[in-house]
Amino acid sequence: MLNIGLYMAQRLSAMVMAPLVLGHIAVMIYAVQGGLSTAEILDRTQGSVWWFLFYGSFVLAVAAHAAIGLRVILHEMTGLRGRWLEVVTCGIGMLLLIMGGRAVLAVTFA
Amino acid sequence: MTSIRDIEREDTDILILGSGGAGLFAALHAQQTAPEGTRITMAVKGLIGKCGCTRMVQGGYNVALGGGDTVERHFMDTIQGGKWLPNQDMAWRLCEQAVIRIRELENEIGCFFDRNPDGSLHQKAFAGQTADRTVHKGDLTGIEIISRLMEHVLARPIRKLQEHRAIGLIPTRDGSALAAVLFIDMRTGRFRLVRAKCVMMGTGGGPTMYKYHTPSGDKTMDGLAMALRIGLPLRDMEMVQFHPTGLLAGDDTRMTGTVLEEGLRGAGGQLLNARGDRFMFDYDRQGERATRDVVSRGIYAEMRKNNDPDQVGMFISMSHLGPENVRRKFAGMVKRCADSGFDLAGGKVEVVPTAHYFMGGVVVDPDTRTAIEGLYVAGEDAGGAHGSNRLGGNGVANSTVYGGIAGDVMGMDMRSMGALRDPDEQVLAAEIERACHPLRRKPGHIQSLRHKLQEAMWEDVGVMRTGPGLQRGQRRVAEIRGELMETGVDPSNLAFNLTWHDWLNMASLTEISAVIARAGELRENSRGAHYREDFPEPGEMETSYFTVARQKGDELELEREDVRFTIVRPGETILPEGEPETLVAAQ
Amino acid sequence: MMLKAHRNHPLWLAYMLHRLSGLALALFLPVHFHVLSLALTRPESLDRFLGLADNPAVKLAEFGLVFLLAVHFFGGLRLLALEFLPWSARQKTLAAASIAGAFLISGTFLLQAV
Amino acid sequence: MSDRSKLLEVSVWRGMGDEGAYETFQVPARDNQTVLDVVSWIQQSADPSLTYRYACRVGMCGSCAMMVNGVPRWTCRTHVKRVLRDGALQIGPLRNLPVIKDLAADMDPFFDKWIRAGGVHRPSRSRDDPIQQVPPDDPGRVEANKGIECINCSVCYAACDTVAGNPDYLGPAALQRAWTLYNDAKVEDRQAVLDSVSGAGGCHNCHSQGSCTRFCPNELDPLSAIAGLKRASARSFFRRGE
Ligand SMILES: Cc1cc2nc3c(=O)[nH]c(=O)nc-3n(C[C@H](O)[C@H](O)[C@H](O)COP(=O)(O)OP(=O)(O)OC[C@H]3O[C@@H](n4cnc5c(N)ncnc54)[C@H](O)[C@@H]3O)c2cc1C
Ligand code: HEM
Ligand code: SF4
Ligand code: F3S
Ligand code: FES
Repeated sequence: MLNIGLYMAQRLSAMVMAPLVLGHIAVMIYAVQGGLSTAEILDRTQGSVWWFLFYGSFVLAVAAHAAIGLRVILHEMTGLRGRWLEVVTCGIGMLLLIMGGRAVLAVTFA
Repeated sequence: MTSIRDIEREDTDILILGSGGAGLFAALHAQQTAPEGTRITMAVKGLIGKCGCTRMVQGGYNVALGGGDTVERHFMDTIQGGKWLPNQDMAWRLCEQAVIRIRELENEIGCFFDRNPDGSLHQKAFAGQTADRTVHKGDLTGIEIISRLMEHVLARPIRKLQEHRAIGLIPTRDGSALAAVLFIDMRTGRFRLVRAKCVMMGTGGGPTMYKYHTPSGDKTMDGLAMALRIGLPLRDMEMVQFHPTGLLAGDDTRMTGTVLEEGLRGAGGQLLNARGDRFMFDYDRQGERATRDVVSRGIYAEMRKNNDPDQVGMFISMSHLGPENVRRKFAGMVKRCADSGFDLAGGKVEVVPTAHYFMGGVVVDPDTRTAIEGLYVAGEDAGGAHGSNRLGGNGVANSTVYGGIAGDVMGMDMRSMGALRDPDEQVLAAEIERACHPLRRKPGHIQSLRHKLQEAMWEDVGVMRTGPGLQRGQRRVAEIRGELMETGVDPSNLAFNLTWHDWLNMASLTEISAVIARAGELRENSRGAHYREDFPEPGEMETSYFTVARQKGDELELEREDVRFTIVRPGETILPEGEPETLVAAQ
Repeated sequence: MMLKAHRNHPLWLAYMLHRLSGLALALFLPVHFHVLSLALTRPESLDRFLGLADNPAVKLAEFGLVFLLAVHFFGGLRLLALEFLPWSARQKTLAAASIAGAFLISGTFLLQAV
Repeated sequence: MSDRSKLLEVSVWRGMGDEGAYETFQVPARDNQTVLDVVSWIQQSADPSLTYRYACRVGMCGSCAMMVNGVPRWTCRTHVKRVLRDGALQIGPLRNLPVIKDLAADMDPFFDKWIRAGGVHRPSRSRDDPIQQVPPDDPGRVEANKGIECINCSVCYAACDTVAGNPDYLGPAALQRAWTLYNDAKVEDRQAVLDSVSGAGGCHNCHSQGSCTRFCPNELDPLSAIAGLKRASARSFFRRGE
């Protein structure tokens, strides 16, 4: 259930996420040394435009990427197609976008 | 049981039987030349493009494309190869049109044949040719040709009746024209009658009544049997080509009889007897590199000398050329042998001559028209182009050239055709009755009858023949036919009932086997593929005759007809003076 | 049922691993986002949650998640390479390497964490 | 000669359409015996109503493919010895295609998709023109040659789980054919080839499961061909600046 448009969106979003995920993991490995606390995390990220852009683009990318990914799995496993498939794809994308957006705001510009 | 009321009826304008090189080209050309709105239907015993022998073509496609080679030279090779028996007008048309057909295949159909380093077509020489003439795609030429043709046919608005077996040609009441063709829709087991203004038959003969044979399993002489039954003349019916090197793997496997390619001998492959000695030089100066008929007879004669029942065939050995080298050069063949459990590269593989091609067929004119209006025949079903021997590479050339011609001619004839004709309901009823015959008899073991027929044909009507042998062969075939008529098929489920079709296959094979044996008896000389031990000489070329067989009522009538040398007479040539005898560099 | 004979080869297994890890990540991510947004509304419960991170069971779950991400990440890179870089026949090696890489990263993470 | 008394335990799918069950037969073992021979023996000597399909019996026509012990194979060139498990065989109709009867599948969907994927030559010349000179080492030609020996046997199609899950998916063989056309210097409109494999069932649905390449009896590599299509279509996606 992928045409070239969706395919490109999924691959491009993956390419965007790749460095971001790497960066995130690196930070986490660094951060978990000595335990995590809200304050520590927030200290680092609060008010930083860079972290906002960093996590913000991740959320955008992942919303597209995962929505398309789940769409494919859903179609292949359940046979869902047509309008409902579009609705569900968009729904998942929106859900991730909203939840992700909230999270990014929380850790940066709350 | 099925009655005449059960049959499904439908109409079309052009009906094509078979999807080999002949059938597929006929469909495409008919579509190009017929008036707008002409309905075209293709009916096949198997799946479109996946059955028949054109798909199995290995060596390649003969066509004179310059570089010293000419249509005249191709023609002369064809006539000489056929030992002056070919219909010269047909042979000429074949050689001439092959040039156009190969361009069509490459440019329009999209085949890609092997190239020389400079990008031009690569051509090689089969035995019996005087120029490097054979265009090929590795040793899988047929796959390339048929896959590409099939795509075009599948993509076009052509009605497809797959797994539809033609069982009877139904003429009009007065018998002057063809009205319809009767089929069994194999998947459902129901009868279907298709009326058409033009019908092209390209069911591809197929000498599968021999113990060892190469053609695909769907080919069982149905077309020739149908033609015989409506009274059409069949010519050259004694001419069965044997390929010298068929795989011998025992009676229990369908691998037995399949071809080990010609190129193996060309490259230096040696034929050995059970003692491990080369023997071909005892039979011919060229040894293993002699033509197919000569090598087949060499192997057959050697087999007869041997009286060890466990050791039937001879051996082909390649290992002296270096197993690695063989593995590289004949990758496909080595792998095929390995899949079947034989080591071609390093060991030796047991071989026998195997029935390969049928030169005989329906008498047609160079426009593929037959004696009955509305019926056209092309490809292996048509007789005449090859005479007593078909050159390697002339088979596909023949089916593609004449299939295309049939398509063009039908397309043009459509313009002057009137309405669809009404079939003779009596003939129709008789054909249905014929097909239902076994359904009312006690089921029996059809495969053992097939084995019996194959033994009889191999022993008595095979590579080397004698008058008494041919007569014995006829008696044996008649006996088997009698047994077949007493053998039934369980009618409880006729949908895709292969055993019913095995019976029908046997019906066609026995009908045609009888004709082959009779024609063989009538030809009292040895030409090309036909070898009479009691008449080993080829006879006068000037007074060459061909055999014609006809069914008249219950009687099979055979006669000899004089060959007409319309283009060149024996001993003469149409090559310009001073042309070298051969352009092929000595090996 | 999953390992029917026609599926029993490295490339198919790599595909299934990629699918399962992607699926799991997609299910986990909303939870992850939710927890983070707690920072906005109730920072103390985020703290409590992060405190749990010292719990071995939670550690293991974390390890699992990072493992999934790493698996999916390398699997994804493998696919991107396969699709966009001129093809090389080293598929299986790449598949194996990606799993190895996944172990490496998540292992490091786990070691760092304890 | 082999031990004539040895028997193979062969269970074979019987039924029409979706309905059916496996039925077991005892088949005499032979030295030279392919899976097709086993099936033929059952039809010829044990149960005359068994249906299957074959034509060439040498791996050229691609009519005889079946599921053998759960794996799609060409049966005419599969020696029993290679696939026998504890003296037993399980033989079923090809997967991912409708069953007509017993072991014969309906291959029409496979060929319909072949055509839908643009699998027909688009000529740039006619029979009146000379044949195009194409050096055999031309890179496009080399690439096209890799897939050209496909016998459309549908083994890859049966092996692919994407085909199973996504009924629109064109499948490995059809896409591989499109790739050979795309690389063929003789093809007129190569962008059209890409367009016909970029829609809802196109090459972008392939998950690189690789079962196609793994099981292709001719050792062809549809996986790479499809990757090639993805690459080419991505390139043209950017070039067209969508
Ligand atoms: C192994 C092998 C290798 C060969 N190699 C070469 C070679 O290298 N060069 C060469 O020139 N020639 C070669 N030949 C010969 C060549 O294949 C034939 O000469 C030619 O292809 C015949 O074409 P055709 O269209 O007449 O028949 P085919 O291609 O045989 O097609 C016959 C068609 O008719 C169908 N049919 C049969 N009966 C019925 C029925 N009752 N109802 C409906 N349909 C029916 C069949 O299913 C099939 O579709 C080879 C033959 C074989 C067997
Ligand atoms: C880190 C960088 C990532 C890369 C490089 C990446 C890469 C890819 C690629 C190439 C695919 C296509 C697989 C296919 O069609 O066979 C894919 C599928 C998928 N991805 Fe990711 N991905 C990444 C991150 C993520 C994340 C974070 C999630 C979860 C939220 C995710 C969820 C999915 C899902 C659900 C699929 C569908 C799997 C399938 O179709 O089988 N991916 N990914
Ligand atoms: S790619 Fe291989 S498996 Fe697929 S149809 Fe072609 S030959 Fe068969
Ligand atoms: S098995 Fe199927 S998913 Fe792609 S790589 Fe082959 S087509
Ligand atoms: S019968 Fe033709 S490929 Fe097996």
